[in-house]
Amino acid sequence: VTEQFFPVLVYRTGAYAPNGTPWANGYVDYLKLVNARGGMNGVKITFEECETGYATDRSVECYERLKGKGATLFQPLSTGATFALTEKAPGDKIPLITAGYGRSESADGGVFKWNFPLLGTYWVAADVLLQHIAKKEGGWDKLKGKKIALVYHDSPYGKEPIPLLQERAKMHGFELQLLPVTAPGVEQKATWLQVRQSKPDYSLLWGWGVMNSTALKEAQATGYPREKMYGVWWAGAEPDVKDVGDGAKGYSAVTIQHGAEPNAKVVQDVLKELHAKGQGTGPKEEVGQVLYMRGLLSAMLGVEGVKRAQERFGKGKHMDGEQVRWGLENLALDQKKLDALGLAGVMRPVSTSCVDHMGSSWARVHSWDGKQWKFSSDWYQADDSLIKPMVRATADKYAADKKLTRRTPEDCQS
Amino acid sequence: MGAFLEILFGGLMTGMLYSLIALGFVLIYKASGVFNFAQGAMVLFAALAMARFAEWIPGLTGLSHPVAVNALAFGLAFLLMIGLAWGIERLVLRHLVNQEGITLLMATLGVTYFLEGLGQSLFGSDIYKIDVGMPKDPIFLFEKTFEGGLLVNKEDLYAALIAAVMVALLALFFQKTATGRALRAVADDHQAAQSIGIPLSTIWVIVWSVAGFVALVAGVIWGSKLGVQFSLSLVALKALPVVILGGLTSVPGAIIGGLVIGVGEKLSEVYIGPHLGGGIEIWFAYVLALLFLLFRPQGMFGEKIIDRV
Amino acid sequence: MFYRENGQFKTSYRADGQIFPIRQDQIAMALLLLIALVGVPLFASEYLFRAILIPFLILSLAALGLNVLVGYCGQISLGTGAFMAVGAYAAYNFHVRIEGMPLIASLLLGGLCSTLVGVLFGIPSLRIKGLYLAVATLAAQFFCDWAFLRIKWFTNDSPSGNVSVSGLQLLGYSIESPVQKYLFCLGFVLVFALLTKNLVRSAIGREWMAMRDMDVAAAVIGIRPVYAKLSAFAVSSFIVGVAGALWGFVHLSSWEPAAFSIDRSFQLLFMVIIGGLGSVMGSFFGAAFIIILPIVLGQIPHWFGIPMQTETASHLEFMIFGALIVFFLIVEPHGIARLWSTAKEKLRLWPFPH
Amino acid sequence: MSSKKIGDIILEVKNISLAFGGVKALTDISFDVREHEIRAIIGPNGAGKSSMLNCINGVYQPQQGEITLRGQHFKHMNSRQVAEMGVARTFQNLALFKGMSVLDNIMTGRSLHMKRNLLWQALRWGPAEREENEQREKVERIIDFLEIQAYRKTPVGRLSYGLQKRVDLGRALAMEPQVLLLDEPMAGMNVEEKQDMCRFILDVNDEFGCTIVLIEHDMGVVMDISDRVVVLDYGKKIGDGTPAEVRRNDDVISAYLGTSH
Amino acid sequence: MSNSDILLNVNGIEVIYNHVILVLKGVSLQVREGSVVALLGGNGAGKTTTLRAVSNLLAGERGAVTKGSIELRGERIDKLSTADLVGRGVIQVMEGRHCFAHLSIEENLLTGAYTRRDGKAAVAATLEKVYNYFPRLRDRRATQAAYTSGGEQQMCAIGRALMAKPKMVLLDEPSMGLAPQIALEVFEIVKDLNQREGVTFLLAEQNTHMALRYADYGYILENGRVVMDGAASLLSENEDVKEFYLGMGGGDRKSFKDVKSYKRRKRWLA
Ligand SMILES: Nc1ncnc2c1ncn2[C@@H]1O[C@H](COP(=O)(O)OP(=O)(O)OP(=O)(O)O)[C@@H](O)[C@H]1O
Ligand SMILES: Nc1ncnc2c1ncn2[C@@H]1O[C@H](COP(=O)(O)OP(=O)(O)OP(=O)(O)O)[C@@H](O)[C@H]1O
Ligand SMILES: [Mg+2]
Ligand SMILES: [Mg+2]
Repeated sequence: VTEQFFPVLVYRTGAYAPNGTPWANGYVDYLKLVNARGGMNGVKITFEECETGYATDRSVECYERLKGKGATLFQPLSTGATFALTEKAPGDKIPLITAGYGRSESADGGVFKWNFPLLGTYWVAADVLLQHIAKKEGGWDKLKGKKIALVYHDSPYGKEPIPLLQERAKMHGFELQLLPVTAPGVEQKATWLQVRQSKPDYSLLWGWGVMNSTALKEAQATGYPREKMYGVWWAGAEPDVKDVGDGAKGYSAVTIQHGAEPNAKVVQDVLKELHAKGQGTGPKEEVGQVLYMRGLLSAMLGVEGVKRAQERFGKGKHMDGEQVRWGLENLALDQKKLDALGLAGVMRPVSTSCVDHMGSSWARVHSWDGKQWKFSSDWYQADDSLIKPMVRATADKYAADKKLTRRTPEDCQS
Repeated sequence: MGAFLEILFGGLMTGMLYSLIALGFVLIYKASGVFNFAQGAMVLFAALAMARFAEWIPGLTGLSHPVAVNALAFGLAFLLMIGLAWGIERLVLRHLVNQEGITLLMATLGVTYFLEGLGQSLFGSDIYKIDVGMPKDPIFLFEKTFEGGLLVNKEDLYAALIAAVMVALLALFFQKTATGRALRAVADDHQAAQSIGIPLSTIWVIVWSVAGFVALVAGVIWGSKLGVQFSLSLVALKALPVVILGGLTSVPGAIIGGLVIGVGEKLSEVYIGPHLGGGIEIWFAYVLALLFLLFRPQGMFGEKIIDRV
Repeated sequence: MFYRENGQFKTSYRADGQIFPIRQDQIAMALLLLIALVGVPLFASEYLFRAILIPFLILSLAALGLNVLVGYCGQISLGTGAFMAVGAYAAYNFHVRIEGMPLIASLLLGGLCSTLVGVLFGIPSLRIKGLYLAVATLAAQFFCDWAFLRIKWFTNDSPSGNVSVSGLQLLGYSIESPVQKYLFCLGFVLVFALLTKNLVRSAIGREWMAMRDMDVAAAVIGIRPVYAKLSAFAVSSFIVGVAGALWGFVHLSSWEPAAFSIDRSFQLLFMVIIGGLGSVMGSFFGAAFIIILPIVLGQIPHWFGIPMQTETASHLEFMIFGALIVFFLIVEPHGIARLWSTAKEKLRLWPFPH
Repeated sequence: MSSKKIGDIILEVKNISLAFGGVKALTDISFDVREHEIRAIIGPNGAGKSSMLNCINGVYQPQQGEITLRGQHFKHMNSRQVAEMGVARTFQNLALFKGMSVLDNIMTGRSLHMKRNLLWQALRWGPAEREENEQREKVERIIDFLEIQAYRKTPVGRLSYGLQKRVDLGRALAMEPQVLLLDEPMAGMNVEEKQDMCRFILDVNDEFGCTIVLIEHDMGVVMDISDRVVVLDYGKKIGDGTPAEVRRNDDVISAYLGTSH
Repeated sequence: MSNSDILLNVNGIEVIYNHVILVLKGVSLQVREGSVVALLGGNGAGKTTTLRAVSNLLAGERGAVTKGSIELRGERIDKLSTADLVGRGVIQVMEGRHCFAHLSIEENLLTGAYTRRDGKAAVAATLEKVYNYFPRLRDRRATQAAYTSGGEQQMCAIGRALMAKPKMVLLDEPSMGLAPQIALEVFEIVKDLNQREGVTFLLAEQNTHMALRYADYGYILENGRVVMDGAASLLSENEDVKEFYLGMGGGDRKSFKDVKSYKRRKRWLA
């Protein structure tokens, strides 16, 4: 049997374990599910986990080790590791999928040939959140004179949305208040006292791990209404609100398309075909939760990339890194395919191209009702006319720094 | 004015919580000359134990009254911490008598790793909840005087109170009791203490148990604030400037240091932070401590560092 | 039997002052060098280079630098990560802002900037001692972390604080492949190890150790505390800074301040203590222990085909790692280097026990 | 004894007072030391003898008084200046560099004489190496002199107390001092070892022309080898003169010597 | 010597430091209940090591007893902790003072009574006794030990051990750094305690004159071996001892001024 190796970089221990674990479980379950159904056109998936502890250097070590075992795509699940691997991937000819994280400008496939921030970047997240707020207020023009605070993880991750928010602030005349929180974010009293003092109309939460729940608790403790708080999709999952309980009621976060999806077909399949047979990863209750779904979808994207490549280079064959890249670059997950994958209602179609490595910029907002996450908005699409030029400008700067040239149309065919 | 008072008060409360963790450091340092880097891990370990025991007890014993469950969980967690103290003495400290401070410090780092691994594998690495019924919502005082009232957090208030009581008790213990004196002797010179018949083993088990108790209390308080998960062990980093500002050997120093650092970092973040781009509180606390040390190298109440020929 | 210095008489102080006075040691060292310079490049795999050897070399260099400060001069520092960061970001700025700046010059200038910062943060050491100083150096750590995130100029206006370099060249040769990178780092490590060894066995090294062991007595025999301490800070942070620059340029290529976080500082302190304070060799032992051990521990279940969950494996790894640290300290509180020399002493007496 | 030429005053202590909080360690002490002389300081425990040396040495700053060293007046000196002026000392409570070998310990004594800068030392080549070897030679002579060749490379922490005292002396000698301050160099030695030590001291005194200030509790030694003796008690000077004079002094007898001598 | 009254019996012990440095090469000695035994020998002979071996303080120095046995009243004590030994009445005064630097003199003395269970009043009485032995300590009672003079620290260390009301004291160089009358005083205390309270002493001493004057029995240690032993009175008559330990070769005491430069140390063993 032909096999294709999937490396799995995870963090199941350490400060970010509560968030990393469900993602990893979803990811692995999906790979198992594909295998249980006969693999990718007959190609069996083998996989190996490597614990990174969310540390960049351990991620690099994992990358090198698993690369040696024949990895043809990586999903680092950490912004720091993404930055480091972005430099290594081109040399190794291995694509990186960073679904919902990583550098926003890497959506520009003309410069970032090997990066795939599929489904959305932080600029998409920020834009959708502002759209949602504007809609609540009754239009963009109502934002004028308003004040929006960004409480963010003081790291490249947390700073990613700032350029877009600043751009929007200029356009619509609202005031942006930046409140960095030193990682890991266990102490935020000063931040929230500042919020209480400046009384922003909304505050955006760009945190990860313990920072999220701490922010919610401090908001409660300083009486800031959770209804006015909006998180990024890494601040909108069960671990972030679980131990806050009622205190988080009313809090909302943008989703990267999917939310908690207990009823999705794929979730039922996982339960039926894996967990019922005792082959599932992690606890049953977790299947279908937000981060679990994120992991599952991330795995799905990788698998679909390989399958797409097989369509061109030969079904039932092992694909190398270069071929997988082509597959990811030519993803065409239309509604029919999604339905077949059991993802009806979970996500919208995705199609990528040589220049667009993101493939989709749709998102929704969901809110915590004290017990579970529920969608509270319709679909939004990020404003391409705003984001595209920013992506291009930033990518060009990167290319200039690195003395890279944009990919030519011929290169796009490869 | 109202805002300033709020921040001041918030700083004091946070400071009290720092003191609680700092206290663990001081205790062990004072009694054995070991700078115990495992304090953070002990806080995590204790909190994990408490949270998980509280979760398991209803299922195992049928007990359901929250007070009873919490009390039992607390008791069990304390027993566990005593066991831990005993184990550390047996397996680590006993073999490192009379070694230099830095070696001992390193050993506690080894213990840190061990505890982090053990804690997570026994109790899991998810996020858990400690609910000892601390109120989460704020109260507002002097609503007449200040616009919007003066926000005070009840949870913090209780926590600070508990911390203050603990600290006071321990300070008393160290002050004049014979055991307190013996502990200080051990810190000065392991060998000499041995030579006059102070049983290091016993002393260390006692001290580490007390430190375990302090860690447990800190773990419960911080855990009910933050949720119990790995990051709890990083709270210890916030306590380090407190320890050196107050003086490594001083129990009251841990309180005063905590209050100063708490207030200092909150005020700086709110009033200076915005001009520098924010996020300055962590280094500000350390710089504050550093500047203070330039004037008093042993911290506020620390014992004078003796160098004499 | 084989390891004796009998019959090897030193006829001059010069001969006695060699780094390896015993012939067997000289031969062993020569062999080791030969392996490192020729054998390894021929046979090592890419994984070995990129994931183990290069990080090992660079962190040994950093540990060496830290050892000068902690091991030789007795000033405990928890700000090493910061000095590495200064070296890395400074070198980055020289590299991107000055057209045609040679790579080595950027790296060394990065080291020099780190020296300046090191000396600045070393000034408190004239008053503050021991653990108090250790914690005070955290001020440097957190301040630098913050500064590199906040002050855009340092990161050449990269909004996220992340910077990257590529296309490294040395005298027209590009340094891209793992072997090239390895040899490049090895070159730095060898040169710096030699220079450091020379320093620590010269007058200045003795002054550092004197300050460490008994500062009042040192002053009485005419050693200036200011000079001794600050020079240790300078030399140490220079080496650490260069190591930081290498870490950024050669190992990561792209980094954010978190690459030089407090965890790095602790890691390096581990290395020097486990390896052996006040021993050049110890820095290497320590780095090897701290870098390789966790990787090996993580791999053991795989090797033996024991099915184990990642989670369990890494918890076990933590526990074993912690236990081993304690174990080594109990066996020899002065680190692996001392263990090594005790073993050699025993070997000399062999086959007699004493 | 007659071969020795006692010269002019080299060190003069005038009206020194030193107090720690309420404790008066020294009150208005004055005495002088002549070149080539062996000057002993004696007195009961806690009389202030070591404190006196610490003042001369710049370790303590006396509140009052003045010290004149080779014609230069000082109110406050730092240890480095004192060392540069050729004053070396040993310590009562061993103050060796524990982590270093015997050889290195004694080599530190030469640091004032080593001039090559840091870069040269890092390269350890040419002049730097030559300098190192020259100094090494001098140190080896001291090691021979003190008969501690066998321990050359042993870390001093491993030596017995008495040997450590010898290394301490060696380190001071390595400074090639003009004035050597010895704080109980013979404590913890038996008679034979004391004889050796006396021999070292006398040799240094004779051959190197070193002036010696000696604190010692063994009256036999003090009476035999010193030229003049200062007696302190409770921080005050109660006697000063040749051994014979001091031995007859009533105050000294009651405060220190007791009747047995 | 009848076996019954042997308090301490050291039987052919070897001690190794750091796994490689062999220091004691088979030392045997006996101390009878109620006697004062002197342990003599030059620098580095192994006196301190012997005492450490008895009181089990070697571990902290990375040393270990590898051969032989040590018995206290017939009971093997190799495995007991120092604290256990103090519980059995054996206490050591360490060489180099080792006072608790941050504690005041009085606190230092009081920690000495840590093991006592006979009440505050009794401890206070002993404290008074120690202050009477060493009036100088009374003056300094409130000073932190680190800031007292060398001799004061020595008194403090001795006094601290006496506070435990020991049955046997291992004294390591008690007279070091003490002014002559105080040193004499210390030996008088030894005699006093020995005669009136029956306390047994094993003392390592460099001041051979005094040691032999006050001791009943003596052992001479060279290079880690016992090279001579005998009743104190006999030892002090021995010619070799006279020459090497009492500085009275050929009868008279020699002046330190006349030590000859060629004089070399003679050893019994190489
Ligand atoms: N740094 C200090 N702080 C406080 N008191 C001190 C200090 N140094 C010395 N003293 C006090 O000064 C007095 C004299 O001490 P010093 O060490 O000079 O005595 P000494 O004559 O050398 O005695 P010994 O013969 O016992 O060594 C002592 O009582 C001591 O307590
Ligand atoms: N911790 C140690 N490590 C290694 N060697 C040691 C250690 N302590 C002592 N020694 C060695 O053991 C030998 C005996 O030392 P010991 O201290 O017992 O001598 P001593 O008879 O007490 O001498 P002194 O009269 O000088 O105190 C010495 O050669 C010394 O170098
Ligand atoms: Mg003195
Ligand atoms: Mg001794």
